[in-house]
Amino acid sequence: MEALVELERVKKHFVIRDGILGRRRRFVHAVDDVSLSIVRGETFGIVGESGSGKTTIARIIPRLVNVTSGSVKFSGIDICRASGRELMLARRRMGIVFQDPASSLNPRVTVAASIQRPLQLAGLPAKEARDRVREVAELVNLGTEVLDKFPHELSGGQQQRASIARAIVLRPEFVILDEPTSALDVSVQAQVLNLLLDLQQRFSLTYLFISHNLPVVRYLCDRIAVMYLGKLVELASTGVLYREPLHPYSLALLMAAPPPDPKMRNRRRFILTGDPPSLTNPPQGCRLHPRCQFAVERCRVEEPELRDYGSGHLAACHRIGDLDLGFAM
Amino acid sequence: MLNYVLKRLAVGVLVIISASIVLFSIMQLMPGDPIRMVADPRLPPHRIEELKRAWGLDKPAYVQYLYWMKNLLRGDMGTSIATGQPVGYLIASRLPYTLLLAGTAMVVRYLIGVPLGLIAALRQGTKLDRLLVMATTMLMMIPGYWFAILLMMVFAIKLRWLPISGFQGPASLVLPLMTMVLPGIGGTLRVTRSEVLDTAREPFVLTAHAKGLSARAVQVYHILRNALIPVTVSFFLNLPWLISGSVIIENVFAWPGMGRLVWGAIQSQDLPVVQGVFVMITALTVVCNIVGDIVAGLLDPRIRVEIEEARE
Amino acid sequence: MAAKLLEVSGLEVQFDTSSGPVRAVRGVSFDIAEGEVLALVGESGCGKSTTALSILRLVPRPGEITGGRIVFDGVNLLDLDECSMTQYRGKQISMIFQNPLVALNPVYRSGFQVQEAVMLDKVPPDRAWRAALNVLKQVRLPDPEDRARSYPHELSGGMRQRVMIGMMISRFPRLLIADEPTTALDVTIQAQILDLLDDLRHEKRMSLLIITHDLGVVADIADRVGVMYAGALVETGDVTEVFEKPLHPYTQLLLKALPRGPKNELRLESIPGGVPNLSNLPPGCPFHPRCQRRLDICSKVEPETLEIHPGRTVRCHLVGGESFWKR
Amino acid sequence: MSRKRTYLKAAKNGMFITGTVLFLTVLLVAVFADRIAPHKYDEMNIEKAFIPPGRAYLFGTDEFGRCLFSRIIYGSRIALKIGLMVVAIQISVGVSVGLLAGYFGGKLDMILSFITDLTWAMPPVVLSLAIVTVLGPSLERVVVSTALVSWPGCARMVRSKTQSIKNMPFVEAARALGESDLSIIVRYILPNTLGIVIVLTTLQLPGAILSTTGLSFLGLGSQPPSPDWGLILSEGVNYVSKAPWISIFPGLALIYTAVGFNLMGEGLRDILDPRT
Amino acid sequence: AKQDPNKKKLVFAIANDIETLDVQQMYTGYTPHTLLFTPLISLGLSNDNAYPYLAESVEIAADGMSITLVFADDLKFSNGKNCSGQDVLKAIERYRQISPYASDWEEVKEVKAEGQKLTIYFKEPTAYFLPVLSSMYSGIVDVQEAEKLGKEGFGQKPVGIGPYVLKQWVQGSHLVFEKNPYYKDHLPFVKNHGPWAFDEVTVRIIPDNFTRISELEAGNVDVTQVPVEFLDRVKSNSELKVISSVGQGETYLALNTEKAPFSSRDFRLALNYAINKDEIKSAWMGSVEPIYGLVSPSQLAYSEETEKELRSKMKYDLQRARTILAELGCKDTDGDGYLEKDGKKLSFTLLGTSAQKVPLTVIQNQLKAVGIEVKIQEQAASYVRQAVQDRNYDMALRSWSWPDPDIWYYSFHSSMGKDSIWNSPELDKLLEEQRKIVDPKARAAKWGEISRKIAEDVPFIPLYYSYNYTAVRSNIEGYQVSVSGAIYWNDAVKK
Ligand SMILES: Nc1ncnc2c1ncn2[C@@H]1O[C@H](COP(=O)(O)OP(=O)(O)OP(=O)(O)O)[C@@H](O)[C@H]1O
Ligand SMILES: Nc1ncnc2c1ncn2[C@@H]1O[C@H](COP(=O)(O)OP(=O)(O)OP(=O)(O)O)[C@@H](O)[C@H]1O
Ligand SMILES: [Mg+2]
Ligand SMILES: [Mg+2]
Repeated sequence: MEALVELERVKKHFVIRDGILGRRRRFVHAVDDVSLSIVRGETFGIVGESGSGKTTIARIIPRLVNVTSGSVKFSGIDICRASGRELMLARRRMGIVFQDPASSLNPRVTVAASIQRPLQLAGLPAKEARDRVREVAELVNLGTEVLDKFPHELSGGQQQRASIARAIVLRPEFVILDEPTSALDVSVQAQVLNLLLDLQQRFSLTYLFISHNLPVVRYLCDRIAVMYLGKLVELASTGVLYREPLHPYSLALLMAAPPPDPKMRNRRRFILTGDPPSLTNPPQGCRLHPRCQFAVERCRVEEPELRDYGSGHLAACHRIGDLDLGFAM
Repeated sequence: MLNYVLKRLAVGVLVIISASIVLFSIMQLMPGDPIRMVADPRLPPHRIEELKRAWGLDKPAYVQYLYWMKNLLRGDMGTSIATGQPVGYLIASRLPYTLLLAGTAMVVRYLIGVPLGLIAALRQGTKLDRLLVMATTMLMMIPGYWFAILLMMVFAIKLRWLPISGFQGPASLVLPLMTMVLPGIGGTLRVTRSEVLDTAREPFVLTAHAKGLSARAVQVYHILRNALIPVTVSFFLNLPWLISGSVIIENVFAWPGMGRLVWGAIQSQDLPVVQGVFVMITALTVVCNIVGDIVAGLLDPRIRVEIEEARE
Repeated sequence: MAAKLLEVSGLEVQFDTSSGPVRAVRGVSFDIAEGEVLALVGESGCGKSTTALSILRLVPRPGEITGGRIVFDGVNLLDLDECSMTQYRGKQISMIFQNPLVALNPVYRSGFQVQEAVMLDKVPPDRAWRAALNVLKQVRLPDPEDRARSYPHELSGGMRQRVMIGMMISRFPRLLIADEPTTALDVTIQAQILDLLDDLRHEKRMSLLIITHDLGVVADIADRVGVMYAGALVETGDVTEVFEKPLHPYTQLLLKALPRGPKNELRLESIPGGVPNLSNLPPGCPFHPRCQRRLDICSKVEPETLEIHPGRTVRCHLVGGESFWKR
Repeated sequence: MSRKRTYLKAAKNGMFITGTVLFLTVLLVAVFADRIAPHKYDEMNIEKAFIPPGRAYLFGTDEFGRCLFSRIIYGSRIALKIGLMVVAIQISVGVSVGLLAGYFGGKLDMILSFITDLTWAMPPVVLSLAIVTVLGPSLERVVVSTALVSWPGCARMVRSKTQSIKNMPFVEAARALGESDLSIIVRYILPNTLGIVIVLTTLQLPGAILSTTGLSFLGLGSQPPSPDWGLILSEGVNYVSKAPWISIFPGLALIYTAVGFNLMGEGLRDILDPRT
Repeated sequence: AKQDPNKKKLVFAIANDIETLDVQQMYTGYTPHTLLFTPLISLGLSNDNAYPYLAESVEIAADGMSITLVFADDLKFSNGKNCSGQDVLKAIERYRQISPYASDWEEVKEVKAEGQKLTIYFKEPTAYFLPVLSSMYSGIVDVQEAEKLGKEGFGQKPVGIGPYVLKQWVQGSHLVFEKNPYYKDHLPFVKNHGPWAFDEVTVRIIPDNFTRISELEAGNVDVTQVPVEFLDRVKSNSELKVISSVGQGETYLALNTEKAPFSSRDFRLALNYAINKDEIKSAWMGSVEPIYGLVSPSQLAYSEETEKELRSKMKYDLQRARTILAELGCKDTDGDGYLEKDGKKLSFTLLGTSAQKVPLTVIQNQLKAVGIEVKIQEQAASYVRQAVQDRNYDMALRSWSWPDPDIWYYSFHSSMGKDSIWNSPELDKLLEEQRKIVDPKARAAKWGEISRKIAEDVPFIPLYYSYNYTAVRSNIEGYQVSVSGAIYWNDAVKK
């Protein structure tokens, strides 16, 4: 198995400046010491609550933001130290699709122009570029009549397909999908998910799929990383994670989304109490402890480390072993 | 909060100093010199040189500026070259009139403009709304001098209800006030109207209705209360503007305000006076801005948090 | 079965926009019994919120209720004048909204916003404040004393939603409408809120009309469900029945479009095309362009609502008539 | 919002239509001034001074016996020129400052914002009086000085708009594609601030015309025998009791044009507002 | 019967804000200064001789080498303090130290005070000195008080000798004066030598013409200057009386003689013939009078003959202008209506102040008729002066006013450096000579010579002198007016 993307001890701290002349600084530990690797050909999922640092990871890989520390490698290239040209070439091998389809495309140019722009930047002749655009549009099921429209004249599903088209028009190996379906209706979401699967098969793409919709992640991903307040708390292959989650937070996530089946209504529940604390001032020890019903004194003081519990199943919790969180899902 | 204000004031002082440097440089670029501006042709060249030396105008510009600054810090704004009177005294004797006129004008403008804006917003789309907007737009666009003369002819000369010019008690205030207020109403009306309309579209208004408040209560406690925040802030942002913007009106109504003072001073290149007034108005702007921010903070807790956080 | 608390029949709502009238709600009929939870599901823009707002007669301009009846406890709300309608809002029927950040007035303390509601029942301020604190405790707001003195923006999303719920149940309404109460919240918080709503409903014996596009939420909390498509209610029925044996092709497809396991186990059924534009509906059944089983008639005549048995209706040419029984 | 809807809204917006009609008439008059005006604007005839409006001279004549109607017709060219020039400068400075400050943030933003605040805090009238007095009176200088003191509003608005746009996914996507900063500003951000810029332009135009008129009034603007409305007005006020028409007609022309632009701007704002 | 209190009040309105009230520091004086300070002597109602004013008697030595002033024994400052000849001398010394116009006294060798007698000795006979003594700038200040209050303080609370003292000064608005009980003057042609008949005099500052005239018509102002545009209106009002007077001085068109084509006398002559001064007069509603020489009628040393002679020689002659221009080789080669000389279009800037809009525009139009393009640039007067000094101009309108033509000395004499717009040894000589001629007739003749010399070289073009109009309410009677417009209010009463 070849790792396409490797994050090693990546930290990203945002500085919030305020006060006169930005004298006072506060830090947001958006990503705090995260290591993971994405294997070529797989779909790697990241789930976690809002603000847990998922998008930040997505932005770190193409270096849309610089890391504070740690290293990021993309197919062997050290992204953090890459020169402008290297970085550009590396970026051309990636594609990005964002959550909000309505604002993912430049509202002032036609869909065709948006999709064509990467080709233009890569220096493709105009005619060839136009052909490629038509080709890609077909791939993502966008009719040619749609191409000459402006983004706001499109439905959400069409917009999202257009931004997928733009992301894959340079035939990247790796596509980052930051909640690509969460703004879409269920019926359209299915279209997009199917499209993503098709594309992956045809072009043997590697996906980084970010979402907080557990069923979708489960459906699409091979491996899943669970994040909480900037920390990676658990990492496992999908089947393993669903069968035997190790971290209480993973369990809470899995249980939180009610399954679309009235018969499951009286299933066992596991509900986290309280709200996620502030990122500028995260709790000491295990970051989950104020909300975790299993927390003991140790959780309050000592920060748990991420440990391997066999066959690449990583988790960071002091109480693994004491507890049996295994539920059949 | 106090800390925040102090810091804002510090930046304000920086703004004031920079502004005075900008103006000083502009005035330095003027051809000729203040002595020639005011003197007869009877003044022979050697005498002009002597006078320039006496006023320190022969020194390099930066020396003149530093000298001016030094005196300013001592509370001395210098002496007017054209009139031989202390600048501080000149400004002090004009400022009350200007503040009286501009301040009252602002208050009256908002007292009229805000309710009208509210009416227009509540009656959005009706004839009344359109009439109000159109009429105030027209008022906004009337050239100032014209308007002043028109009002004077009607109310002072034909009807003899009001004094023509000068300051002889509250009645004298009416005409200059009208000239200043009427064109401004349009702006206030629009700000209020659009703020009220915007607020009325906010989801929390729906919440207020849903919890059973009467229509009037929603209008007053939820729409007006929130819409008035930006309106109030605009009051403070507009205030200094009004103070500097009334040369024509002061001329027509022989109003002893700062506009005329500074206009005359610019014409005669009376640098100390121009600088003095300029610094005065800039300072007033800075202060008004800060006051506006503080008031906004008092009215809107979301802003207050930023202010308070900035303080730690 | 308990008495009907709310009966909506033939509700029509229209928005007069610059690009012509939009029929946002078209002949919607449903009812809610005392203590019952009805869920309305459907995709974005299909008229769920508009239906809910109609019940409170709060459809925003340029919208207008153009037909139908909304009978609450025997009174047709559409016949009331604005003043008497205010008596119903908050007291009999109240409503919570999707995004609690914007649904609370940012300039008032959260406690005051609850207190303000309580005071409408002629309760003096201090007692109202205590009542408000009490309510906030009931909605499980941590530190209610403290939180009541906070401004909305100082609270987290979940807390705000709880304040909102508190405000709306403070006058013990008999019907609570919840318009996507959890969409803006994180899943872990969503679970807390759903739990809370469920508890409240049992404690207070409220009826609940919950609006959502999440079938999971429906399955979790509703007794009965109504599925909306393009302004019309295409199917209603008992939750289990609808989920197990959906009659309308749209409902069927919707259920199949949900991912329920890993990709290699089953492929999602996707519904081709998108939701139609309400100002420009296709003739006949609005779903027919996306329906794989459409008949000729589907593109010509809009189907009538058919009652299969009490509490179970469907609006499709495939159901009822000859074609249904032939299958 | 589709284009068609925008047109529809425009067609239904009374303010916009009225404003446009007023503006178009001014534009037409300006373009065809030589055909419409019965006389040259500087044609003097001292024996015919102070003829009141009537059949021979529609708007009467001034102190030099010049045809006021012709002068006002020709003056429309100047009014439009003033307005467009002021706004062009003001908008280009404002937009550039706003874009740079908003996009790059950090130190550059701090410096640019300080300059903006500084310009904002200085009394505009005093400043442009001083500038024009320094440079000597001329229309161009009045225009430039008015523009130079009035850009901060635009800069602030564009800055905040830029700040909100630069975090939009489509800009992020553009960066991921390797677009340069300049290209992002020009291709992605600038076009999307155009809406407010257009509205701002039409709303500021009348103000620009009026404030230059104010300076003309103080003797700092166009030089005789220019048919600048501000100049005619300021000359005319000397004769306000003897020949009031000299100052009334340019005043009316000014109001007409200013109201036209204003209504157009307000209308545009409504039309481009997605909420209505 | 009680008297109407209004009858005991007089209200002036002036257009300009006033500066310091210390006449020795001011650059320009206005009505308030005349109330507070009385000139030492008067030039009389027809500007013909030196009469006593503040001084009890005035005597000019036959050789013109000295002037002797005698003051009354009971001369008192407005604060009641006695004023001796020594005090007057002190005031003069202060003037020579701090006044911008101290150079007026440059030709004075010595000033001696002896009791109430003051004698001024000159280095040479000094004909031009009388206007200095007769102007309000020569008002006497209490030097002791001035030293006590300081420069600025004294400017606000002056102590001098005038019919009134300052009671209240509202900056930018108005000044109120009350009677000076100690006041006494010695004008020979008035009956009342004390303060005037008004208990209170107010001077209001009303910059806008329309407003000022409206206040006058409404009866709130008794006396004010009338701009010519309002003359018809004021004249038709039976409650008002208009006094017209002749301005002392003239407006002329300065030409940059150091620059082609103005360096050519013929070109300048052509310009002279192209300008129709009568048209300026009619365009300006008759408020100005064409002038061809250097001395205007209300000035000392005016001569009618010289003026007549020059008029016939220099009068407007379009044909002649065209001929000269043609001879100079100016021709419209490209058919744009303007002439070219040596391939260069004749296009010039014309500087002037905004108050001179009418003559500027008329000249522009007249020169257009001969094919010369003129671009008007309105500037403040001092800029015009500076531009002319720096020779950074083509044409400029300049004007000045002073009772004596000696003011030209400052424009011509070579010792004035760059201020001298035109000079030659002969002209220098003539100018120096006229200063020493005490006999009015002889001096007028000398000025005729100077005027003719200028008309020959045409270094500039004299244009006009203006009329000044002052409106006084008709119910005020008894005042006397000099040709130059000075009003003596000593005997005035309000009916
Ligand atoms: N440019 C920035 N400046 C300051 N803070 C930032 C910035 N970008 C992100 N953050 C902060 O970093 C934290 C992580 O943000 P991120 O967007 O990665 O979360 P997320 O998991 O993607 O959340 P969501 O599900 O809401 O998209 C958040 O608290 C956010 O406020
Ligand atoms: N203020 C309005 N003006 C014009 N049309 C409106 C307005 N509000 C709603 N509509 C129209 O009514 C239709 C129904 O809107 P509604 O908000 O009820 O849908 P919904 O089902 O609640 O959607 P969502 O899930 O997005 O909340 C929409 O398609 C919209 O076009
Ligand atoms: Mg995110
Ligand atoms: Mg909704």
